[in-house]
Amino acid sequence: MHSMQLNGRLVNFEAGQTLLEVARANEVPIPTLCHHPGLESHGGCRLCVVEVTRAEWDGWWRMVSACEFPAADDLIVATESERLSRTRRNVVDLLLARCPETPFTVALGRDFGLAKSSLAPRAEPDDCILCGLCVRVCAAVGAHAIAGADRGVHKQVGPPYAPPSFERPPGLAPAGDCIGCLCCAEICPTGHIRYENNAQGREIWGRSFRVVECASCGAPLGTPEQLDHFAARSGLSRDYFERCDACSKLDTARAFDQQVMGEGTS
Amino acid sequence: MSEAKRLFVTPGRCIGCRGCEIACAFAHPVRRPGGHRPSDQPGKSRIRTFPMSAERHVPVVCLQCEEAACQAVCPTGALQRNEASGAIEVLTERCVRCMMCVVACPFGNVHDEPAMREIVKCDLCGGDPACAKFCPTAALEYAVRPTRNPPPKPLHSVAGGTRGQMAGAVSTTGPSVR
Amino acid sequence: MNHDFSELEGILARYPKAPASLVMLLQDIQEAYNYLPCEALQQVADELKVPHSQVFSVATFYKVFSLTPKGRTIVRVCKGTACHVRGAQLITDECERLLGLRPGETADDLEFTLEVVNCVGACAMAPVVVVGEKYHGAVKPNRVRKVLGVKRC
Amino acid sequence: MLIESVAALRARQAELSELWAGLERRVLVCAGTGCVAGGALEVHAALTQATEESALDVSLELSSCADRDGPGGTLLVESGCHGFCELGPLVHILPDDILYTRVRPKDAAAIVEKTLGAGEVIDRLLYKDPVSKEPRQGHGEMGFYAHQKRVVLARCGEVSPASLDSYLATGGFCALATALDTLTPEEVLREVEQSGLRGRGGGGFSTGRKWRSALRAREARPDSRLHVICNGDEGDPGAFMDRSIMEGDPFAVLEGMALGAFALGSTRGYIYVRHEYPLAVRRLERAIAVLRDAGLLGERILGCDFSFDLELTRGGGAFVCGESSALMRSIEGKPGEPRAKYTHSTDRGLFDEPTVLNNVETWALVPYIVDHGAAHFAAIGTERSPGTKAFSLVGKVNNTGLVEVPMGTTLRRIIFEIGGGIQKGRAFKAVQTGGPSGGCLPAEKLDLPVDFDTLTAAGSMMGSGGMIVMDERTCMVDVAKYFIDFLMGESCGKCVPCREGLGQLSSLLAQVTRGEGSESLLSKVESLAETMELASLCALGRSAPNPVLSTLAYFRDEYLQHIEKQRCPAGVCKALVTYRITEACTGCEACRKACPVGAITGEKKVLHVIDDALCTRCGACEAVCAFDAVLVE
Repeated sequence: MHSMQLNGRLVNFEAGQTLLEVARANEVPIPTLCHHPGLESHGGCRLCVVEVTRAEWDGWWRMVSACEFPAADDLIVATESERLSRTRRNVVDLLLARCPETPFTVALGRDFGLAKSSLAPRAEPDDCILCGLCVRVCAAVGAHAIAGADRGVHKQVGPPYAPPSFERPPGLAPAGDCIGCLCCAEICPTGHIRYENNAQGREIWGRSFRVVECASCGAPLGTPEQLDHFAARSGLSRDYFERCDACSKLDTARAFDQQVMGEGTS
Repeated sequence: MSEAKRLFVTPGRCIGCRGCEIACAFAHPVRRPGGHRPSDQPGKSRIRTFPMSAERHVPVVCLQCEEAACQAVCPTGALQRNEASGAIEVLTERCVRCMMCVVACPFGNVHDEPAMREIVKCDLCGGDPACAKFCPTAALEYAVRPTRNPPPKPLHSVAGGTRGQMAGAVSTTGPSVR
Repeated sequence: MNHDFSELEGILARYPKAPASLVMLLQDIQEAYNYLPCEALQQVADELKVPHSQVFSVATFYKVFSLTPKGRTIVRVCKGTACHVRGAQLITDECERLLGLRPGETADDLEFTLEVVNCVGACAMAPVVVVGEKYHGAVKPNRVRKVLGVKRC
Repeated sequence: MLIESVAALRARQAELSELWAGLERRVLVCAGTGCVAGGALEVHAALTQATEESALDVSLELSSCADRDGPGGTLLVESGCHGFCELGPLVHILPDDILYTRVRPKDAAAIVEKTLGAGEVIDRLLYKDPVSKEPRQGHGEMGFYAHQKRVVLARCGEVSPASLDSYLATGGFCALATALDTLTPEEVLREVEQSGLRGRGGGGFSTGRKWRSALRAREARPDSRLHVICNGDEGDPGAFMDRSIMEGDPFAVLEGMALGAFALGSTRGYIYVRHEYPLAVRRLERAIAVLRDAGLLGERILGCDFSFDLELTRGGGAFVCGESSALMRSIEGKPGEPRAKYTHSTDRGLFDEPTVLNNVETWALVPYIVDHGAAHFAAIGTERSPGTKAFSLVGKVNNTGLVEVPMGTTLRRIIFEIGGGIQKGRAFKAVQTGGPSGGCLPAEKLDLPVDFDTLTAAGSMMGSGGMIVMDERTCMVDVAKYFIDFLMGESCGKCVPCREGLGQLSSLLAQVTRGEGSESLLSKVESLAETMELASLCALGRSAPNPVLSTLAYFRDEYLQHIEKQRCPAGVCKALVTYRITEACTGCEACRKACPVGAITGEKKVLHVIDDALCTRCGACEAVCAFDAVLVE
């Protein structure tokens, strides 16, 4: 068993855990924004910064992102300090200046004692805080339909070959690799990714999708692209995905019944 | 492993009272998105009994397959087996609701719960399944081995053979007889 | 935009069909076509088996790439530190004024593209303007017209 | 030509060294980027033609000198950068040590006839001392060269970078030969460790330690490969040492990498060069091809049990790719976004395998160290920063160019003795070192010895070696804003403090340059700078506030003058200056003709007037005025 110091307390951890995981396991809160336990760590928001040092570092310390820093034996970690509060508040201040009207950042600002940003608001704000959750979830699902484009202050997220960077050639479908699973929109903390989802179909990233219905009960299942992708990814036959979970359950019941009946007669 | 408890289903004993469904729903109350405390409102039942005729009823609940399709397709590792109870549980904080597990389960035992924005499935109530407790006829039994005669067939062996055309395609599934 | 993509095959053949070839391939395509045609990007993505989104990401991340055609003559004003302290801003302003272009813009007739670039490594001759392939050192505002070879507009 | 064994290599080296020593004269036309821009290739062509028309015994290649009956003759070649770029194109004639500056093709005939033919020196082509205006014949008489110690630049400007023969004749590949037939990999590694060599790319991390940890990581993962990478993405604006080395002595870089690969058991190398250096790319590609043909790269080098090959990758124009994890991403075909270096790239670098990344100058020093021994190298420079360091000395100094000095040389010596002082006799104000990650040091720091630790302690850093000199006409607020704007364009945009913080710093500094704001604005700047330094993901963001913090520390008064008095003391910030013509005007009309917007009126021999409403503050009038009559205030 490994152990390290967390806010002056000796805690155990398992090899491969990050500081954030160790802190959460010990009910020490650390604020996060771009972190999702199911996705690869990104380290972009810097809200989860903590201070680490070691006895042999002779007073030297560094600020690291807890979501990425690997826990290590004899590490001394502090999750709260005046410096950390100031740093986190400045990070939130910067995000609030980026998205001054977005309810999510406004609420975040309030949590950190900021009624409004002390900095100049972005000239043409949108709701994107560039946390990268959408890109990572899309990659995890295996669609790789969206990614970051451009860089620095101009960085944005979206499907390829999309305006405003340049004119998409006519005839080229928007968001070609998107499967319409809506995971990106679901995970987006600020609601920046707009979509429509109803019985008639789905719309996201400027692209419209049909919705496949359950072959027996008509319940909406997902887009054909989504089901194709699931079939390819799981190696299962595509037919398999034509029924909803409720109808599959009924099928299972029927199959059991016949099995039991069959045994009864034999 | 031979001494681990499992959920046995004996359709022949089911009388279709649907007590299991109610027990399940109350054992898994609704958690509002973002809310940490469960509400009083019953949630979606993960077990369902289907009437096949006036006399015959079949309860269907997750088999906790040994090589589970739902777990295999999950892109974020959100489905993990609880080694203590043997149940495959949804680690909600890791889940991105991509629905792959819902469609991948050949038996229809993984569900989306839009009200809770969560994926739900049978978790054996952490090792003390409410459905079995409330079953008046022992059609559902949580035990090391079935307790009554005639000994019912474990569900697992039944499942393997029935939806064979599907199970065959699911190389990762194939529930096996223990 | 219609394009002759016959050259593309040859370029694709230069490198192994692996994701690591991506940046090099795009460099060569940029050189051949003076920009990265969308059709070429798609073909590269398919050939290298790299997601289209990643190809687009790379194509927009690196400044050497352009998704729109560049001018026949690219005017690059160096904004290295040495050039800056020796008045590169004045030179940039003058280029903007004479060409009627902001940095990064291309003239409608595709004659010129004006770029302000990071250090070209010719710091000793600062300030430097590179017109096409030709380096001009110690440029003064009143010499910009001559360096660019444009008439009064 | 394939060299099949170490013995064959040594024989060839001996043969070529003899030829080299027997040369009567060498004429070196500088073909660095600076001189080529000035027309050096035309000068070389003209000299070639002129020698062909003369009766002189001139060869264009070292090997062709062997065809004659006896040794001797003159070798005329294009060489790498001589360093004194400002006065290019340069032609250096050895062993006479005659340096001709600003040579034009039309001068070729005279050089061949008078100097090569009759041994006369052509005075008008010589360098004139900026103070005494006396002509100086060659390096020996010039402060610029006399105070330097050239180790890594030793061959730059001395040999043809295209010629493997010249490299071999001047001791090239001796180190690799020694390594292959007498040393073990461990001995090579120990030599590098003991030399105390620290990375020349900026961080100053111990090269030996880096190599050792990569080797350990590889041993811990026997199935992994170890990669060696040369970082030639010299992105610091105002720095061109690495460009000059890659262009002037490409074989040394490649030999250094081969030695590193030998020490580390690597078979695969990558050299990442920014695409803005087309000449460096061409010369390295050529050098790689030549070495493959010679059997010095590829399978079983020199017939030994050592295989190593490398490939050249062109960077795509992203400063952040100088950061090692971003550079590796770029080689992998991804956007150059850094990742947190909580796991070192020596453990998990390129393709997630152990990787050693050093910059051009570091690799190029390795053959020297193996050749001369660790002790020899460690004796140069200071105890904690051994060796020499190449700098690009630019900005408002008289002698700008590439210089190399032992570590520990003072800034004053570099700027005033080698650099010849400040242009136009103006006052020194600051020197900027370390590029956008470094800082500006004021006059009172001029006596600091230049080494890794001293510069860092003073609030700047060594960086890769850019040294930009500023005078009283440089505005420090403007310089700080310049660096912030530079970095704003180069930030990858992944983390919040860097991406958003740079944008905010830029707009705050813009306010200062317009004379807006108050002291509270400066404390906001400092608070943001602290957050960026502490919380940014990579070194780019963490060091980004340095130029602001160092100018605030040493030149705070200049910031306050902008804010409180709406005054730019250096006369740079356009919103705060006006141009006026004083009584000293003679009415020569030079400024009127120079003004690009027609804002100056005045008859011949009558005092001219600037219309402030039209004036764009471009400075053209001041630049052309011979009477110092244009006042900026």
